[in-house]
Amino acid sequence: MNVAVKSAADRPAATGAGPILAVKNIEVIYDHVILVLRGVSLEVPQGGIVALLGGNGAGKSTTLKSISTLLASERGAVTKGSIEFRGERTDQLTPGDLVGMGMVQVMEGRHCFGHLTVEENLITGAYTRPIRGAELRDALDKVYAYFPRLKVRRSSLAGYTSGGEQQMTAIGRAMMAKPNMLLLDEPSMGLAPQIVAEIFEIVRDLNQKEGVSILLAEQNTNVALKYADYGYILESGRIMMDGPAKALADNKDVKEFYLGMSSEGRKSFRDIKSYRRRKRWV
Amino acid sequence: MTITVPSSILQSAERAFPFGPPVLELESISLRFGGVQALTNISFNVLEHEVRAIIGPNGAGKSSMLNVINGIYVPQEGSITVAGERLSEMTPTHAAHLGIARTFQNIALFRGMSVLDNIMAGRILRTHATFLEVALQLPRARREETENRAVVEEIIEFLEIEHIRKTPVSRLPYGLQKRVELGRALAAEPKILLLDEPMAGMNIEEKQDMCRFILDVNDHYGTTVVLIEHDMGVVMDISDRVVVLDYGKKIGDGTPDEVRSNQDVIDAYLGVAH
Amino acid sequence: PTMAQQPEQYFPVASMRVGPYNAMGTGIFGGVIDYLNYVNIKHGGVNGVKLVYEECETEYNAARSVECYQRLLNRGDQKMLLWDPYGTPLAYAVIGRVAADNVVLAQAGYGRTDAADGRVWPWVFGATANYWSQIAMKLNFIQQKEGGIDKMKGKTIVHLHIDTAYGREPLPAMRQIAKDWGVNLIEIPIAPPGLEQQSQWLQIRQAKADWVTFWGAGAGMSGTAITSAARVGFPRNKIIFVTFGGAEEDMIAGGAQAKDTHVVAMVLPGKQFPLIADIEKVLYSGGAGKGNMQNPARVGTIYYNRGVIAAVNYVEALRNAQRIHNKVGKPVTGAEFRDGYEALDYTSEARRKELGIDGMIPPYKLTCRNHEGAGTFHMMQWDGNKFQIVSKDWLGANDPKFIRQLIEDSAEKYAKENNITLRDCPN
Amino acid sequence: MFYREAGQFRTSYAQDSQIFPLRQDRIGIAIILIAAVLLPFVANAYWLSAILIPWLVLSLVALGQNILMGYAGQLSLGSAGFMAVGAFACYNLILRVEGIPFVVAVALSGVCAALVGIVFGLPSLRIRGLYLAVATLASQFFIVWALDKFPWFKNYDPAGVITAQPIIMFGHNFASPREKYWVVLAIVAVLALLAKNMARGSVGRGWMAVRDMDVAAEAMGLSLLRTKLQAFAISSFYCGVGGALFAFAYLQTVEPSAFTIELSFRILFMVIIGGLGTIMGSFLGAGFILLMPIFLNVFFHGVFGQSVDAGVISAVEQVIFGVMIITFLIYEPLGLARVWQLTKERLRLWPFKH
Amino acid sequence: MPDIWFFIEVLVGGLLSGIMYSLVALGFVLIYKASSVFNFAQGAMVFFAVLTFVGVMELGLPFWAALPVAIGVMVLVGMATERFVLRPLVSQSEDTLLMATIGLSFVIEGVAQLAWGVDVRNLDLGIRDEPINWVMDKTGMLISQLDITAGIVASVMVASLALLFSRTKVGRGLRAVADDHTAALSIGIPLKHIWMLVWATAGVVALVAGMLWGARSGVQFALVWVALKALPVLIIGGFTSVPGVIVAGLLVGASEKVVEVYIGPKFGGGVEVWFPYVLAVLFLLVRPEGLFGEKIIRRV
Ligand SMILES: Nc1ncnc2c1ncn2[C@@H]1O[C@H](COP(=O)(O)OP(=O)(O)OP(=O)(O)O)[C@@H](O)[C@H]1O
Ligand SMILES: Nc1ncnc2c1ncn2[C@@H]1O[C@H](COP(=O)(O)OP(=O)(O)OP(=O)(O)O)[C@@H](O)[C@H]1O
Ligand SMILES: [Mg+2]
Ligand SMILES: [Mg+2]
Repeated sequence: MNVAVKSAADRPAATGAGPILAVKNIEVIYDHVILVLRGVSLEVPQGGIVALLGGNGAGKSTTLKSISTLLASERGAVTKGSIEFRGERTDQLTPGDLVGMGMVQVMEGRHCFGHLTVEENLITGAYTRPIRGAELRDALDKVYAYFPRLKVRRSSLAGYTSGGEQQMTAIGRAMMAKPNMLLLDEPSMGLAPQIVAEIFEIVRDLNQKEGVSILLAEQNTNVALKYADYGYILESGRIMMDGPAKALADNKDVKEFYLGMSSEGRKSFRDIKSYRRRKRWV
Repeated sequence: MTITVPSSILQSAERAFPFGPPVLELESISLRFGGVQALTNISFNVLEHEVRAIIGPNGAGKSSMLNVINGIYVPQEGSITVAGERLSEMTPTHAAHLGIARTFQNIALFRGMSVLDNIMAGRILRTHATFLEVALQLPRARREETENRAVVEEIIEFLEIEHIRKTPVSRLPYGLQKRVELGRALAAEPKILLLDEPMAGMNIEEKQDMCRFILDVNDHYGTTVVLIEHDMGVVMDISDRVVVLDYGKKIGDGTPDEVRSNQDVIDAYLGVAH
Repeated sequence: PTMAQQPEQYFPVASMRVGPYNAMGTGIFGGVIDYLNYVNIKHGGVNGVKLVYEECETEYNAARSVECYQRLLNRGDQKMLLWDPYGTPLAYAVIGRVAADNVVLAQAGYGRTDAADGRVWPWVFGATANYWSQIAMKLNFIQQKEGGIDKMKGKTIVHLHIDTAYGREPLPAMRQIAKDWGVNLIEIPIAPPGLEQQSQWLQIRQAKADWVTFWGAGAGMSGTAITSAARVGFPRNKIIFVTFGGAEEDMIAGGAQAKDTHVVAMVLPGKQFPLIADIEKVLYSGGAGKGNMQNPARVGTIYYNRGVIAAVNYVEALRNAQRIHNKVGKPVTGAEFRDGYEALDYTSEARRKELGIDGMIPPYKLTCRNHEGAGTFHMMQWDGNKFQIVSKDWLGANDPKFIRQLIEDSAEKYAKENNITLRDCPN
Repeated sequence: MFYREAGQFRTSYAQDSQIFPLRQDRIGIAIILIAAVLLPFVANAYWLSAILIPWLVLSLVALGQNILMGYAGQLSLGSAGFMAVGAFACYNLILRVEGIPFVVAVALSGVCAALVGIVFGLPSLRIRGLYLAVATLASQFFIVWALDKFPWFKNYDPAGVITAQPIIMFGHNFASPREKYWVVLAIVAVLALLAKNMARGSVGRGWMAVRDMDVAAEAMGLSLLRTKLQAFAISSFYCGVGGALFAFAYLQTVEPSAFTIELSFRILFMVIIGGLGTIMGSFLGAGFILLMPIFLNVFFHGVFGQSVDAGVISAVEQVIFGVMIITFLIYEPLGLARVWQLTKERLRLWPFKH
Repeated sequence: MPDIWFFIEVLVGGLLSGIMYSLVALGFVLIYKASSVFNFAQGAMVFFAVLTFVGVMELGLPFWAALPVAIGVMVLVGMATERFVLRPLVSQSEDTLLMATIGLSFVIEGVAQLAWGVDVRNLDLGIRDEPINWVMDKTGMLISQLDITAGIVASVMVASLALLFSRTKVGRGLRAVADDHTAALSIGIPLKHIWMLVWATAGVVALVAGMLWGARSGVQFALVWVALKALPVLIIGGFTSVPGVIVAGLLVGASEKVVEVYIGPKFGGGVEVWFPYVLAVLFLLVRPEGLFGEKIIRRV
């Protein structure tokens, strides 16, 4: 079912210059046999923030990985459809090329370089950029400004830092590459509330000050819809609905299933009795 | 052990098990890693049957706290008392024998095994057949296998992961992995359950399910729960008492409401008052 | 199609062309194959019987050689007559099977020593000389250099050997002789591949050894031995290499330091022998391209010539077998071939000249009881480019009977343990 | 359509945890076994004694290595060493114990190897991964050295290459290749079955838990000490039995230098190529590593015969073997067993693609 | 000569051999540190490299012309390896990559014998390998020019590589790749170039090692086995530590010689075969990551 009334105005493409990223009806298969994405299409407009929502196993990470072409290293493959980044098909490109073109992904589950210090992790983030000395310092300081905690832990091995610290490192590392398109996979995971807020502020900053286009996969629907301007809801490998963030936020099913609000406002976690299944309407 | 969704709970939130005496007491725990002071002089206790939350900013020392409780980290100072037994030093194995089971922040499932095997592995302490018995499939081995399997199947049913029973966990999405890990911990039929951010990376509805699971386990078997969670909604709703850590120090301890109104906590962690 | 009807006799070639012994393998089996082809081309086979061969790669690995043995055992309806794997471990690996399979084990100058007793080992031959004779010959040579056995008292000889059965093979005889002569014998093993011999040579230096009998395998070990000797300043002319690891390749690996090293030869190297010269002419010269050697320059080297002689023995044995069992011009069976091999006889100078190998091998004949034959060698010395013969004549143990006695005692002991009844042989 | 679970309902957990839940698998295995037993009536001596026997034996050893490396995740390179222990134990048992049946001797040899394995497994409690692998070379070299240096093991045989005694059980001498083959087949089949039982039961879960996440395993009350040593013991047992069979049923000689580090390496190759943590893989891997060079050798000498320089041919064989390993890994990094499994998954879906 | 002198002599001899081990071990560390691949083919590379070198010299090129050619060939080998072995296997398990390098070793050995035949060669570097007289007179120590050369070469290579890893951007990239291929990819580190670089360098290191070993043992197949000598050095020094190889090399060399000379004879020799490994185990029991290896991080 598709709720959001689609007037041309809400089409993401309409905003900005035209999509920086266009995913056209892709199908993804892992291990030659496991079909995970069944024809997913989405667009990220120049300078837009697009949220990709959906439950566990919906295929969010897979979508992001197919966009950044990191899928190959997990024995997954895009078997149908196409992905275009800045009008260029990505199927022949390596992740390296894409980073060169300005697309960076923050992977789910941190993936820090355990044997490098936090600061070295950040510096490696700028590997593709020819910056050194003062310039590099500035870049670092900018990250530290966003994440003071990292400044404290800068000299300790990333492998020994706490979960959240690693999450920050991962995001900071991506920022160091000065991307123009950022793929965030659950950036808020494992972060303390006020940091979550900060992260999304950062995201907005990047988006508005530096014009970075952003595609974020997020479980925290609340926040996601607050900051995004367009949203896609993905369930079991299909786009169930999409629309402007506002429209989605007001949609009653979305309210109930993704925002935990029923008609009489937010329920306490303690009082939820029945095991409802979203799938019933999927 | 039989887990089913007990109708009693569906009617009322009355707790089936009133709080008992402290099952777990931590006295002035201090933990250092080289230069890093992860925990400084922390003491708090956990009552039998209660749901105890630990919150605090990133790097505050929450996970380290859990690691101390089940003996993965050995604190430089302080002592742990479990069910009246006072230990200056705890080991993971010993903790397990004392009935402490846990989940991990960065999922620590057995990536090479199926969901079923992972949860079956949780039954290790309930398995006594020697390798010879298993190799030769002697009666005891077979019996244990079927018994364990029965229990595990109930857990699988309870957690609603029947459909992925035979899937290798490495193929599961993050959220489901968390759920499987909970299942593995439950399989040990623990007295005390330690959960490190069990709801990270889940959306509201999944969180709601997870809350249900936790509360049911607690209500139905009186399993004591110690959980770390960053989602204040969840913490405030389902925990009986909350400890707040910041930079390895304890800055608050009390009922959700007390904590919520504690200024230090607001400054250090909550930011905007919830 | 006369060729079609031409009868064939088939020989296995258990070569080692890759791996650490590839230099030896290519040399020896190149020689074998060249001679077989040479006989076909030059004489149209043996009394019209065409010689054919089947090759199999053993990499000098016992397990793989057993597979080769089994594989080559039958070639279509043709049966394998003999097995000549050219490695002591490889010989040991099949020595228990050959009798049952009616296969001659021709361990020419290697393999199990006490198998030289034909009463216990009817199917095993060790022509022209085995390791015990060889060590005895070395000691005999030393003794002559030192000026008599009485001078040997108190002399220190180090037996520097690869740490395998092959390296230890000569020890029983050596210990005996050393005891009798009052020589102070020190045994020092080198673990294969032996690319590092610092400690061994320091020990030798410490022991102030007068002589070193080197019993290694593989150019790497040989080369290292020589350079290490140089590093501790041990005179090379006091080192005596074993036949097996004593070829041009081993000296070359040692580089300039190899000069003056002594090496024992069972078959003399060089192209001066008519046979070798003729083989080169027939198979190589003018780019005939019929030769098996990848590098024709190696024709006439130690290994090559040993290979040729091994094949000469095959062919002579075959010829004998045809004669004895009057199957002239027909293929023979394993049992018939065995008799032929046992009848090998190079005592007639005429015959040696006919074969073009006079002087290349010692005159000898095999008997029912004696499967060794000559038991004599030449001593050579490396002049930096090639070997110079330094022994006047073929040289053996200074008391051959004693060695023979040792061999037969050992063989009889074995026979008793495995209750084998001795074949009675007319002496 | 023929490879379907459909219509096969497992009504009890006992049934579900059967060794081969699928009927097709059960039938398949049965056929294979019967075929294996009847094989000698068609195969000639060469196939039996030079191909099948060593293949089965090395599969068994690979199985042992796989238990340790694939299931328990303890990288080890000592397998040939433990084989040597088995071989020499067997030799000495038969030599010194009057009329001991061969199987008994073999079993006891396995036990000896297991004991040695426990000793050399001790470091694994602290040392991990590649470090452990190299450390286990200590066992490889030490064992072979010891067997070589203490003449008692070789019953003071001067040469040190001993002809293995005949295989005698119940007063019968299993001399012919055919009989040897049956003995080996029986032993290997039984041990493989036991291994399968352990692997899929609580024992195997313990091993894999230690392999995948030892901290979690410990937190569940598993004793790393016991589990790891158990794995070392059992693995060494298999290697030991394999070693005894290798010496008695294949080489027919017993000598330390038959169990060199190269052999250890080859067994490592077998396990990785075959697939870590799979019983099937051990057999497939052993087949590939042992037989492929032989087939290449036969094939090329068959094709080019004596027209091309044999040295070149041998070298080419080596190159091709290497290239095969690489291309193969690229196609399926998880080993031959994985290929097999994927084909099954496809069959299950067949004729549908997903 | 008094025993103490002999002891010192053995010690020195051991240290000198140790340096030769370090040279080989260095190649392993280089590759492991940069991609956490244990390069089984290192020995084969040593053999191939030096064989190529002498082979080219046989074709008539002078020493100083042959050297760059040989280096060039090794660089090609490195590039080919990256293209045909590593790139297709990116972010596969370490076991898989290990196995791939095993395949590689077969290929290299085969190619070496195809290209240059099986003849044994002698390599004369023009560096004398006999005791330097005045040293001997002064100290009674047996030290050859080759020993000294080896020492210098080893220290230079180790020093420069250590710097490369710790100081340079590339070095950081290398370590990142070793930690997590996928993450490295995700931030655009060009695995391609990194691996080419590393394998080429490893090839050159192999060439140097091969030349020194070849000068001593002759250029022939057995050189592939020098790799064995490097293993205990690797684990004592730590797979990830460049300086470690020197220290560990000396340690192994010295101890194994002393043991062989003083304990060996009591057991009929051959002790040095296993002693280094036992020694290594003892070290690892104290420091599971080797003397200088990176800490093995295990966190939950
Ligand atoms: N490497 C893999 N091999 C096989 N199947 C996989 C693999 N990775 C993911 N899958 C499957 O693909 C589906 C989607 O996984 P994905 O990680 O994209 O979900 P997700 O939306 O990111 O979930 P979450 O929010 O929990 O991260 C899941 O059902 C999972 O089982
Ligand atoms: N094994 C270790 N070695 C060194 N430092 C450590 C280790 N474990 C934890 N630390 C440090 O101790 C501090 C607390 O870590 P911990 O994981 O307990 O934080 P946390 O409260 O769980 O944070 P988060 O909410 O992000 O998970 C962190 O600064 C971390 O870097
Ligand atoms: Mg995801
Ligand atoms: Mg934590």
